[in-house]
Amino acid sequence: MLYGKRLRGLAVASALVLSVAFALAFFYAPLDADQGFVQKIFYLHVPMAIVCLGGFIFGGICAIGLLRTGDRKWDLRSYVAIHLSLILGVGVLLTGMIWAKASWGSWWVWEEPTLVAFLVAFLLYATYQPLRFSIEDPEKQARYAAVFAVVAGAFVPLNFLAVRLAESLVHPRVLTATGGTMPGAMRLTFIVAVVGMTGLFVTLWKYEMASKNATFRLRALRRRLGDDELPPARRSAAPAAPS
Amino acid sequence: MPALPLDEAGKYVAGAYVVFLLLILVYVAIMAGRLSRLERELGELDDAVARRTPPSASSNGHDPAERVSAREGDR
Amino acid sequence: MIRVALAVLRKDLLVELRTKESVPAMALFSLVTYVVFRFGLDRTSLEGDLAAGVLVVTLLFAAVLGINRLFVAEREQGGFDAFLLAPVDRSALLVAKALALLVFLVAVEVVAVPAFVVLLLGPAFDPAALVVLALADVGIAVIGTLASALAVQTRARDLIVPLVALPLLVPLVIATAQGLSPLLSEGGGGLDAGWLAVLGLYDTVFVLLSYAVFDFLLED
Amino acid sequence: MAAPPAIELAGLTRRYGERDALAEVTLTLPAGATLVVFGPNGAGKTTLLRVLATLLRPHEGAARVLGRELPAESWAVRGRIGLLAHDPLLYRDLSGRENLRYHAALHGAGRERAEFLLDAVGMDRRADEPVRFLSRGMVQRLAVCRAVLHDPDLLLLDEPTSHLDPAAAELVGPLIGRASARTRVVASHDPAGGLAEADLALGLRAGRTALLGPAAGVSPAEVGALYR
Repeated sequence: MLYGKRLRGLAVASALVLSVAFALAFFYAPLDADQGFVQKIFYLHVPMAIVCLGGFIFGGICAIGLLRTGDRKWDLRSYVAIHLSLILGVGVLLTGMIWAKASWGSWWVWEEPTLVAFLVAFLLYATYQPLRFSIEDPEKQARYAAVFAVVAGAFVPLNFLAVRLAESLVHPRVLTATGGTMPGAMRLTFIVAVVGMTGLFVTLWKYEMASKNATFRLRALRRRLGDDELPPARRSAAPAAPS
Repeated sequence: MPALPLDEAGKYVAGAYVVFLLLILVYVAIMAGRLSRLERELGELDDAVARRTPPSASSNGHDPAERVSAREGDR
Repeated sequence: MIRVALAVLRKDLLVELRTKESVPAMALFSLVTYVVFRFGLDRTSLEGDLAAGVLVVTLLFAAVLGINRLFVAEREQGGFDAFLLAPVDRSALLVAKALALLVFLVAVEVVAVPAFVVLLLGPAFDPAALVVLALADVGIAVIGTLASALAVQTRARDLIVPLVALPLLVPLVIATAQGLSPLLSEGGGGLDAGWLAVLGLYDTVFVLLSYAVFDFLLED
Repeated sequence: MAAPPAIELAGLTRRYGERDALAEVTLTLPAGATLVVFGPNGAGKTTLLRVLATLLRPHEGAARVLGRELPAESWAVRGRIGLLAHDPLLYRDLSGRENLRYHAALHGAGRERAEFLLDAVGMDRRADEPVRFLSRGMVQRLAVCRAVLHDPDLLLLDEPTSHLDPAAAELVGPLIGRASARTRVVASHDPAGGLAEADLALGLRAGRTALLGPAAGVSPAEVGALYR
């Protein structure tokens, strides 16, 4: 098991990059001419949203791996990615609401297509865990979850396209300008923040994978030792040990 | 839309970053809980192994292989 | 495959004809929903985007009733096993079920759309709206079949179906409502080709996607 | 040239979660022979039949059915297997005739075959009543028709005569009994009757092989011991 050292390196690097990104956001990037200081939320909210959606899509790609090979390690990878993306998704929605309140004066703005599309995707993925939980057979659970992950992964870009089309009349400025017309200093800060957030996601993903694998191995060990008091596996949304 | 003055905007910006921080902290706390459960189970496993090889067996020099063959002789 | 799909479709329509489990309930549900909207919105007549929204949402929720039941007979009466034992292409079941759901939806709309026109719609009904509805029905049928197949093996089928299907249908609702709204307005515009294209594209993508993943929902 | 064995299992294992529903079953059944499977409820009889029917995939070990490897070549044996499970696999709201016609369409069999079978099991008079109005024995007779509709090479029977009176059992005999001259796997709870019409006997207990040998060399008492 080589988790230890590489994971530590990754964790330190991500923390560093993320700190640098936030430092850049506050001390280097210029004040936005239009929104002023509030725009600093952008360097947190948007990278988080991008990484969250990337995680959903990564989960879908891993799910394809399960459907192609039948190897349950892909199910675990897909599950952990979607699980973490859901957690990040909560952060995206909360910071998005705070930003909406600060810049438009209300906690929710239906005219903002990206935020609305994000909410729809988040609500879809929120069904992922209940779906898993209500299927008992681990193999079936893995396969059905994978089908869900593939469909939902394909849905994410479609959904953004459709919602944006619908709201194309009402166009707020900075939120949609993810890259296009940003001045160089802002863009640099934004890119560093995306890199840092990606690092954070990968770190947590590896950490969670290591933790799940350790639990499986412990359980397998208990079974090998013929532990009669081994409690039956708790029914859960998380994948069971691949056998 | 007018830009909010700094003191007003600062509240919101701080709020957003605190949300992020809290999210990470809660996640770490949950993972810590899971880790301690893992550790507890590992401890139980340790005990189970210790019970299986009683200290007396190792102190009076019984070879585990001997015990196996003795048991097989019973059949 | 088409021969098998038609055999399954014939069987499904026959079962529905015998049991009358889905279509009458869906149609009745739509009528009740109109009454609820009448008082919920406190309007006696609707037009434009409000009319489009009420019609789409009503049909959508009626569809969820049908989607819930789509695979229940297969699961509870061994239809899945019987189908899997036969030397046939598994995708035929997807095609048959989507067609069956489409037939159910059209049958419901034969009642629900005229009822909407009579009960709630202010302006005259533009028949071009039927084109938009037809494209929406195809999308609902395909996504509904997928959601139903996904949910039927779970213990919480009635919950999973709407939770999976409704978010997947949001883009379709947007396009349908936007496409219908000018057609249900007083002297409003005509058919918007843009929204029809969005609907058609969305339908196509989900037809392909369902076709790709459906087999995995049948194994074991 | 000798036909390949109808069924060859080597270390066949199927799990349900962490539990073995079927563990390391190894046997060979020649074509045309009958295997009888005994075992208390939950011993793995149904799981074995479902694996052989390609409805469940083996988790470990090799399974060849009618000369084809499962699950890789499952497609090649579907349509050559007739499964008569506990569940009749018939739609309750359709009539027997409609059910059989539906299955005939799935299997590419003709309608005449359905009529012939309805006649053979004495159900032609009540073939137009919805299945849910029929008694369990009549449903079982229809299920027999369904299982042999496509003239399968291998029959998988789960307590085939459990709901049938002696007269009905006699009617279905030529279709699914020894006289059908098909390879058969029969799950049974009747030691004497099961052994009498089998060539090979398998006893399962908690998924494991507890008894395996030529049926002639197994006494009903040995089978009875499985249930204790």
